[in-house]
Amino acid sequence: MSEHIVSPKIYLGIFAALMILTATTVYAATVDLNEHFPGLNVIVALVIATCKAILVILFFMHAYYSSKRTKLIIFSGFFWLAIMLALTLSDYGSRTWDLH
Amino acid sequence: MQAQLPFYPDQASNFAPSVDALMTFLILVSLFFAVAITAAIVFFFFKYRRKSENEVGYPIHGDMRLESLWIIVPAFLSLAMFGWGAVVYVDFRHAPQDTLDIYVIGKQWMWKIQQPNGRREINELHVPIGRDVKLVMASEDVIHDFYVPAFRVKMDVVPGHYNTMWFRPTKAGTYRFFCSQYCGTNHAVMGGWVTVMDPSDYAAWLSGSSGTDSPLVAGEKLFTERACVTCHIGNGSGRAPSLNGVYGGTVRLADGSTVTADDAYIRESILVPSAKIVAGYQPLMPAFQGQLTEDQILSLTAYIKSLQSQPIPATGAGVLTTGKK
Amino acid sequence: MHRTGDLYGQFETLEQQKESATLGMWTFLITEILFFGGLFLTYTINRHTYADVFSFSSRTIKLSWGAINTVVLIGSSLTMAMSVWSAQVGKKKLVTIFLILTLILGTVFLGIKGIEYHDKYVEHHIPGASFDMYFCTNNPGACNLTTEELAQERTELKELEDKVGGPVAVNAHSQLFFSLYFGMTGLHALHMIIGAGLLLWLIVESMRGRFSPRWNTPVENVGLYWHFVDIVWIYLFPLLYLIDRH
Amino acid sequence: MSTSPTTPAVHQLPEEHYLNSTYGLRSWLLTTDHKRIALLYLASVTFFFFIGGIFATMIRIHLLTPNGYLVTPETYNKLFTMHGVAMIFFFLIPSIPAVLGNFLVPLMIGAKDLAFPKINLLSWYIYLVGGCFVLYSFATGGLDTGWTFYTPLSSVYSNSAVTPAVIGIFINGFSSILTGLNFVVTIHTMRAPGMTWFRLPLFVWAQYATSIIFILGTPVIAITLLLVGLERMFHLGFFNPALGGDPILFQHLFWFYSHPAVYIMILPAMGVISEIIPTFTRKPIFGYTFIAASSIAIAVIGFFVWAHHMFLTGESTYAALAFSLLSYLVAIPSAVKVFNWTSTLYRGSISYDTPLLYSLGFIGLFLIGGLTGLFLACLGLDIHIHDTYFVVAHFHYIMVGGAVMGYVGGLHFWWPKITGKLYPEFLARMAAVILFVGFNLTFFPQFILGYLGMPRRYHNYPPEFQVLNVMSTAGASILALGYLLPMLYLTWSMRYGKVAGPNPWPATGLEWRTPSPPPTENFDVTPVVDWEAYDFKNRPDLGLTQPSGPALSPAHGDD
Ligand code: HEA
Ligand code: HEA
Ligand code: HEC
Ligand code: CUA
Ligand SMILES: [Cu+2]
Repeated sequence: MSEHIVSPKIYLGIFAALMILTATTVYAATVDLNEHFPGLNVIVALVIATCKAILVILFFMHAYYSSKRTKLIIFSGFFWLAIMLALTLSDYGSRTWDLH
Repeated sequence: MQAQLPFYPDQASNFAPSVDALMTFLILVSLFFAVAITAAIVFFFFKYRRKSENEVGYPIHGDMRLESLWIIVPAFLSLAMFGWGAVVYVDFRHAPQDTLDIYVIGKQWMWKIQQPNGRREINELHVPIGRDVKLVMASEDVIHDFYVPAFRVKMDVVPGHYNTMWFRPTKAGTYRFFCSQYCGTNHAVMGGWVTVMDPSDYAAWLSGSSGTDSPLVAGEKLFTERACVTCHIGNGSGRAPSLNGVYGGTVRLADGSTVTADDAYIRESILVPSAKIVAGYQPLMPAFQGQLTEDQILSLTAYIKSLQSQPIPATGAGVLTTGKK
Repeated sequence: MHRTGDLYGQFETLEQQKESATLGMWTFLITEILFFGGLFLTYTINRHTYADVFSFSSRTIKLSWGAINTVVLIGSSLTMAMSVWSAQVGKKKLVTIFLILTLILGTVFLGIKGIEYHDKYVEHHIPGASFDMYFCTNNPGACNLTTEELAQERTELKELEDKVGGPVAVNAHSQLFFSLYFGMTGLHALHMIIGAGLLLWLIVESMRGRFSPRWNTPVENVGLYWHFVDIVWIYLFPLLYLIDRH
Repeated sequence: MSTSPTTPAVHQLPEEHYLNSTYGLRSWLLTTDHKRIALLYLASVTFFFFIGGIFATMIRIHLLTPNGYLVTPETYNKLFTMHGVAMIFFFLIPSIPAVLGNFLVPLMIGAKDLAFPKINLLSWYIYLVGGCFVLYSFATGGLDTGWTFYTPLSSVYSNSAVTPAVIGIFINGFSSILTGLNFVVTIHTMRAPGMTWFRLPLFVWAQYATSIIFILGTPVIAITLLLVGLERMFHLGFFNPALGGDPILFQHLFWFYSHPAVYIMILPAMGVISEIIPTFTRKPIFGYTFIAASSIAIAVIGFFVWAHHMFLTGESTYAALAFSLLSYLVAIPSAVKVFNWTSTLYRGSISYDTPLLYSLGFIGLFLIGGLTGLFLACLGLDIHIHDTYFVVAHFHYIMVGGAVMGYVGGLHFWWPKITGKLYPEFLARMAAVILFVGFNLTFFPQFILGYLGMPRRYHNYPPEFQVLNVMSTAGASILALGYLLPMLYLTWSMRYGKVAGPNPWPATGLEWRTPSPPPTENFDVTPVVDWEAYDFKNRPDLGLTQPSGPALSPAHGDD
């Protein structure tokens, strides 16, 4: 079986990136970004978390080197999560919209 | 709409004919498919029955034209059902202006109803023919549901939320109403009678009422007792927006969005003011959550609603349009 | 089904077996995504409704512990990844060492979590009958807070009361936050504990020299699981600790 | 009418097969053989069907008179709740997947077992543990929340044994998840040489689609019910408005699983029908790819429609519009299946064997159930019929008339494979007809009751509804008889039935290419597949000749 072996160098690089991102997110939380744009603090925090998650999935979990099928499965997990969040929030978000 | 089948209950509101017509349409579409498919099955079943033990059927693998046909035709029929259903539903969810507002509170296992002049009823509801009636509904415990089959209307009554529904009675008589959301032991007996009366009879009935304060009067009292007046000054000179003409209008919020000031908005503004801050004002208002009963909130809302008719000096920066038409 | 060497009877080849195991693990992990997803949805809706209380409650958790734990957990992911690598290249000793390191870091994480839970216990922030957001401000000295911190908390509480409608509401809604906090971190910790159990098993097997370049599926699959648990934390950290630190 | 062979071949049971290869209780309780696990499931789901059926019988007896004389209101509420819980979570959801799916998926794709046999056994044990919790809750105070567990009724106000019940369903969820996981992996990696995706039997496609829902939906109900349990035990407020929570959020989470779950119940039955119809018409199924693709489409789109159960909770009007439109979208693939099955009958060589009778019954009843689903998805109409007996009739038509019919039909179809014995054909046909008649008499009046305005979950009702209720109860007694019969003669046939031989119908699937009952390892040699699914024409091994009828014009020929 042609199995891809990821070298420790890459692992260390990813680890470093994750550390930097962690520091960034802690720092970003202490700055008031909401005054520039409402909700920006949350958005930044979530974008950073997502970057970290993607790095972990792609490299620590080898998704980058896996078959299309595995990628599809991973994708569908997050896609279904998105369905659940988006459709439910769409109800909450549009309750007060005007009907005229 | 005359389309009445024997199993259609009395039609006593503006929604009854539209819902029944919709029903008739769906029955026809369904009959078409049910009959066509059943007939085909029965016909093939006898026509192609196995004649000799070792016989095989004729190998047909499919047909693109047929497949597209039976995707497209149901798709179009679906759209028709959806569209028609949507029209009725949107009408139902969107009450007209100038309704007769009746307050309904559900609790395990009874309905408390209060007429606009304060007359209270339990498990009974009196309404005049021809008036647009809006029920403003709250629950004190679990989810209930107010259902009048003869009107073809129902709506859940959800604790912590404000649901409203409206209808226009069209036929005098008494009709059953039910609680149609399962709410515990006596769910099945949590019902009563709706009496539809001529407007004059209704007026007479109302005036024979007991002496309790109408929600409006009670609300006005509360507005003073709870010191709402100290901030909400009628001419808008206070720290808070004037509430004159707010109800039913469009309010601009601090974050730039707009909302319609309906019952739910007023309720929220009182309970959790910080949820939606009116543009141009500070979030000063104390929250009243846990300090007002559902009854009191209904009364306050009724009072705020009545402020429509007063002169509108609204300098309230948030007020875009008023509910007054 | 009997087993020949590393090959279970229902499979034809080792390759097929490995493919199945990996696929199975990933499939399991996406069920986990949706499992936590239900909690995330509950969190999102409530945080939106009670933004102020949530940000206040979030500030009563110690940021430093959360940040340290993030580093610890990501570190353990690194050592886990390294042990997979060691198995793949056949360094049997290293496999064991890295597995032990991972276990240690995991335990440190859980230990810190324990300290945090204990703090919350002392502060009466555990949802239930004795929950009281005002405990620390009403009982100076009972909590591990400086006078300035207490004063700060007092003013913040005062502001909050005006916004949301008094102490009853503050308590109710912050209890919601802490219910979610304990629900989410508790479930995460439970996953960590299961992961630690799996690591123990791997360490024993690996000391027996079971994992080779030819066959190391268990290491790899436990690795996938461990990284997944890491990812959950990567989201929990900003959502619970970093709501409003400015 | 009978099509039994003129010169019946004399068959003998194989010397050693999965049933007799090992003996003793241990060999069953610790088995990892998917076929034996399927039988363990068969016994346990039948048990729960019994329990649910007894509750149903009591419901119907109670409703004979407007004021109900059998039980107190409280007990009545417990009856329908426990009926729903037992039937849905412990009977219908596991029924076809865990019994027939478990038995057949490896056989159909030519594998020796599922990919993870031990996990398969584990799922059964998890199911048992979950079942015990639920039985415990039934026995100690019962459960009166409705199977939907709406908050805050379930989390605060109910005095019944909600906590053990939600824990039981929570645990049971993992059984579903593991079964789904096992199927997905098995279907991906364990197919025999030559068994390409588009040669898979449609039953396998249906199981695959079902597994998607198992995997992606079940975790959400698990966490939701866990939260309800926690809320109850520790007085938390996730869904309790008095503590700031939101009851509507519970409904979103609940239906995010429970709507797709209805497709868990119907898709496998559709798979069964797609096997039976080609076999008893002896021709390839009409529109193979469309049927396969529609299974996947139903599984996926089925996740987008859940809030059609919430049109009248005060959900946003816009959301209601979207969810209604999407509900219609999911009806299209179901329609595709119905049309394709019907077309398969055209120019077939149709025999009147029991499984086909069940299948045709399935189509008719599913059709009515599905079409009335369109009434409910219609926003304007749902205002009136939501939470009335119209809904009750809708879902019984689909779940009892559809899914259970499919399950019983499938049991008959594969009974010779499972036990090696034939069931008594005449009795079986009778039972099918009794079921069909009894079923319609029970549930058709409920549509009318619903439109007349009788709300569901009512232990008493206005007197004007009595006639229809009596009809329904009468039908239910016929229905009970219809279920009793198969239980009796199937059990009888295990011992006294005629020996079936490897392929009694004959059918084309791989499962019929191994002895009945199959050996523990399923196949003596790994099969190699070089034919298309349901290809009777090119299968000399089946011993069938060409039709003697006139040849068709080329326009209709094999494409
Ligand atoms: C196996 C179970 C199952 C299945 C498969 C379905 C299938 C469908 N269901 Fe049903 N449903 C339930 C079980 C099921 N349901 C249950 C248990 C409840 C009640 C839960 C509770 O509250 O306790 C319920 C409730 C329910 C509601 C909520 C009612 C209410 O409470 O107010 C709605 C509303 O949209 C709905 C719609 C549908 C639709 C559109 C389909 C569609 O998938 C049907 C598709 C099939 C067809 C349409 C037939 C074939 C089509 C043709 C022959 C062609 C013609 C077609 C067109 C013109 C489009 N169902
Ligand atoms: C798979 C699911 C399933 C199945 C198979 C059934 C089967 C049946 N159901 Fe049920 N039903 C539900 C799922 C199901 N139901 C659900 C989800 C609800 C909603 C619950 C809620 O509101 O929360 C419901 C609710 C429900 C109601 C509405 C209660 C109410 O709202 O007040 C009624 C009323 O008639 C009913 C009747 C029946 C009947 C007569 C059968 C019959 O088909 C059963 C026939 C079977 C047997 C009788 C057992 C087998 C027979 C024998 C072993 C023979 C010997 C026995 C005797 C002689 C008694 N069901
Ligand atoms: C301390 C001052 C204060 C008191 C007391 C007060 N309010 Fe307010 N209220 C405000 C301010 C400031 C706003 C505008 C900012 C906002 O939306 O919160 C407001 C907004 C509102 C709104 C929304 C108005 C709009 O234009 O959309 C309503 C409704 C309302 N208050 C009702 C009440 C009621 C009822 C009471 C008494 C029970 C009350 N208020 C008591 C200060 C107050
Ligand atoms: Cu109130 Cu049902
Ligand atoms: Cu549904």
